[in-house]
Amino acid sequence: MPIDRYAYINRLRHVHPGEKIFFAFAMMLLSFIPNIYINIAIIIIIASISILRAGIPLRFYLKLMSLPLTFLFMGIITILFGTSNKPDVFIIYMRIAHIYIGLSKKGVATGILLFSRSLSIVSCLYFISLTTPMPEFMSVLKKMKVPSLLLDLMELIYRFLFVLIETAEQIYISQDSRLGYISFKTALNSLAYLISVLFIKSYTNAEQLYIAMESRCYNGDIRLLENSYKISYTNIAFIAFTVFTLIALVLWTGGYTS
Amino acid sequence: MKYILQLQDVEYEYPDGTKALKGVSIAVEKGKKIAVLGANGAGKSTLFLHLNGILKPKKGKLFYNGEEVRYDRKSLIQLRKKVGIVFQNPDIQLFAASVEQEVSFGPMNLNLPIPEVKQRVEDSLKSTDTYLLKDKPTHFLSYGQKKRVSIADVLAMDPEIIIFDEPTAYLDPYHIEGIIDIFNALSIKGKTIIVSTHDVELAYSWADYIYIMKEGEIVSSGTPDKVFCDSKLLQIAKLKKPMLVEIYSLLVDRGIIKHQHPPRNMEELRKIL
Amino acid sequence: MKYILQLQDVEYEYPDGTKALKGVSIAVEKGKKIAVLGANGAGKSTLFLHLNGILKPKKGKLFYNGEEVRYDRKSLIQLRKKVGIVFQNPDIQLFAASVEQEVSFGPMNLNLPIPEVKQRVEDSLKSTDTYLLKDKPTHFLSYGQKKRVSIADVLAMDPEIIIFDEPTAYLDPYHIEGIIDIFNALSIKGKTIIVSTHDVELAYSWADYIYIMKEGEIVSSGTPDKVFCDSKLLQIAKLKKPMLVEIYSLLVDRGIIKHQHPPRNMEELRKIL
Amino acid sequence: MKKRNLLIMILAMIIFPNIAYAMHIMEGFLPLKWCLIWGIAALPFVIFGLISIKKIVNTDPKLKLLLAFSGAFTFVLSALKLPSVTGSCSHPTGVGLGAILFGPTAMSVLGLIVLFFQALLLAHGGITTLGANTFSMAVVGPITSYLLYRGIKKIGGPQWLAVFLSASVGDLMTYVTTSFQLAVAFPSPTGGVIESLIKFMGIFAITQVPLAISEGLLTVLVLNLLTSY
Repeated sequence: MPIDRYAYINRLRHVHPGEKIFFAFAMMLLSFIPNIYINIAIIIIIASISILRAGIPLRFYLKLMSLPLTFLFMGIITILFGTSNKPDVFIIYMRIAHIYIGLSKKGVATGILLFSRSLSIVSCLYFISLTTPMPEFMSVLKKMKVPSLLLDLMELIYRFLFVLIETAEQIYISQDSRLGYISFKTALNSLAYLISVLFIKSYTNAEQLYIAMESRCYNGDIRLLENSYKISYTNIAFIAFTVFTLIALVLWTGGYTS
Repeated sequence: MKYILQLQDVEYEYPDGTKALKGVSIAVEKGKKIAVLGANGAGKSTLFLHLNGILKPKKGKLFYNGEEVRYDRKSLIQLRKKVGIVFQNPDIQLFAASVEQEVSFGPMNLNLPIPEVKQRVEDSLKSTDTYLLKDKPTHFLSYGQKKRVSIADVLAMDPEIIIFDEPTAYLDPYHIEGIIDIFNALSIKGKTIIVSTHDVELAYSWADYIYIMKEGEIVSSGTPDKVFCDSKLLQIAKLKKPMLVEIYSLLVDRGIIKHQHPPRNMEELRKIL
Repeated sequence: MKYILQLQDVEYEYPDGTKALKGVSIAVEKGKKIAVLGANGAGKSTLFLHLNGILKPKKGKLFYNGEEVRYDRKSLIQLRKKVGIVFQNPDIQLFAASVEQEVSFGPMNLNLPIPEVKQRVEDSLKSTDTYLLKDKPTHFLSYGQKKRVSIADVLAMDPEIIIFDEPTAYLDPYHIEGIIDIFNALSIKGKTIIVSTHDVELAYSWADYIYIMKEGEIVSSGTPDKVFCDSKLLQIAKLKKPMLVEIYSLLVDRGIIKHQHPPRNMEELRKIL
Repeated sequence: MKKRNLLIMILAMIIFPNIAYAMHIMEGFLPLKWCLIWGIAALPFVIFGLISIKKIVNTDPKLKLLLAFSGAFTFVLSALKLPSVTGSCSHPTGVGLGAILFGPTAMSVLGLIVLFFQALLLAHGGITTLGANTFSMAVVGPITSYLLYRGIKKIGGPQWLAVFLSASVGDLMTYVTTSFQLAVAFPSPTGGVIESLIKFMGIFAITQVPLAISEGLLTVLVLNLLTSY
């Protein structure tokens, strides 16, 4: 999983995870202000920090940004078009029997705003996932008093999914080399085998791991060393400055515009 | 000379950008016993996945019987019929509930008529000495039995070339001998066998031709006695000298025997002593 | 004589009724290097799970430092502090996301103060040569690295006895040497080490004392030169004679050297030749 | 006619590879109000799930590892390539299989975690839409699947039918829920929520109906195999 890799090798890796997450969430919240300028500003700010400061390759970043585009286009197309019995709500329309179908004026307004907001919040999500390794995200959640059972499960699932992905890959390769995926029928059959083996493997792995943990005096609670980070006042000042500038931008461009 | 399988200057990069193969060329003669040696992570498995088209080289070419493989659906199916891989961990290769079902997976995918499938399953179970396990559930088998069934899996597809990825890993000496017997029987039938291993003793005593890999490159190749005399090379590739070669050189040094050919196995040593 | 760990006539049956251990007795002296040899499925892993109380014998007793283990919560924790097991497959032992956290699990369970935990984690990472991997996520490591981290896992609990289940499986000669170096360093510190393996060469050259298992029983035990001279026994247990012993007997047979002690390694052979 | 076919093919090629995870509402798509509403709607189910998991975990700490592996299993399941009857590839949701194997209570918690990881590691779904996605994929879907499975078994229906319907209808309900979530957030300015719902259901039906059929078939096969081991 390339996103996970970048989380560990990017240049902002050693910045306090709380600062990174707070920054991203502040930007997410600001993105909800229905103002296209603030969204564009946030997309640019986050992209430049991710690419220039964190060192995420431009090509990969663009590829990532293009991932949700299909959903976005399908969703927005659905919103743009509508039906009505009066033609004046439309920019362009056609008439079928008594109903007009067309591109609605309000739909276009919502669509543009939605497009910029989605991309702006998506960049905030990518900022977290590209710069903050998952265990550090979880340590922040721990400080925020997320129930420890939930966190334990998250921690374990995070590790196990790599083990299972590797197993699934190996099974897939071995089936593929015995021509298990040459037709729809064989593919469905092979995949069913793969999934059932994976399920049984998950079960036996859990049993064996429990034995291994028991030998290290496991008693039901998982307690591990935590990394400690220093808070950087420069970063906090930067976050505050960005937030105020963006709010000023909203006020200056006049609040609700699209 | 005509080669049955050939890789030409193959380069491969994993999606994360690490170079796994850096211009590898090999040429395999029909019916030979080939060993590919190298430390963990030298690229042996990646190399093997190229030989039946599971991975497509970023650069370079693959030839089967002198014909370039084109990587379309049809030619891939043809290739995989001819080149079978027995994977390292039988626990991952075996997935069906019973041994018979398991071995029938390949031939069934080939869409062969049922009687032919049955015949093939029977033959390959017999030749791996697992026929009596036919109706057993796979997860009841011992590790050594699983290993043999995983070989039957591939034999049932009747390939020309059979590739074994670390076939002796984690097996006890008794089961290792059983596996080598299977190799030899296949070899007599004219099959080409390619084995990856870090067991230098095995490679030395068994193979006709050896490739040594290191960090995605082939750093040496040749007959066993040639390859294993180069101490420096072995050290670079993180391998050991076979004990027989070491003892042989010691005996030559001490003047106990005369320099001729290093013995391939205990029998040969017995003869020259 | 005082033994640090002792099993007396231990019998064990799996829930499905198969007898895994049939009256096994072993007695381990402090500071020794012990190898337990046997074919796949001989019962080595089941034996090990008895040594730190994960499995409770159906019959028979376990003694630590001469005291019988009572299998209540408190004495089990005491026992597991003293007897650590490094499991065969590191992927099943490692569960935490980062190396440092992974190794801290044991000491944290012992309720040690944080600075002490940190110290122990650091020490055990250093002594397994994985200190530089400290901040790496577990899923980035190579197999050999995972293996070493799984050893650090157990060292961090500072046990008296460390048990290794098939520590060399799937590793290349270079990594095997690294693991043996770790064994030796621990041995020098006075730790008792118990290793299961089917690698007769390793057992022969490394161990002080050897147990040979077959189908849930200990069929032989003794010093390496004693155990490995009994060809019949080795055959029954599906094991091989170490090559050095074979060559030594050949040399004695041919009158090239006089019978004394079979050499444990190439160095010793060099000396007697 | 030919031109139109080509157009559909191109459209399909653009849409299918990424639409695989279609039923995750993307990050940022919902207005803040609806993010909160769906988050609050999903919360009681997650809390109930956590409480009941906590009870069983306290009786046996091994169950925690078993649950975690089940969660990882669900994640990996959703990353596999599922061949679809239309010839394109998609991903199974695992909603039906998970509900039958682990029960809907565990699935509400595991589903939440899996969706969280999908958002952060695979960039599918999002954090602001986590509540909405949890509600449709970890609450409505599994509960539907589970009730259908139990119901059909109870009235004596055959196992394969119970599994097939439970998995495919579970999938369909997820997609209907998502369409509903989108429709109430974006009512058509001209035709209201109902028109919006029809539009969203219509456009996502292209991918979701074949997917539901494939997943139903696959789940039948998997459960057959699991019972034969």
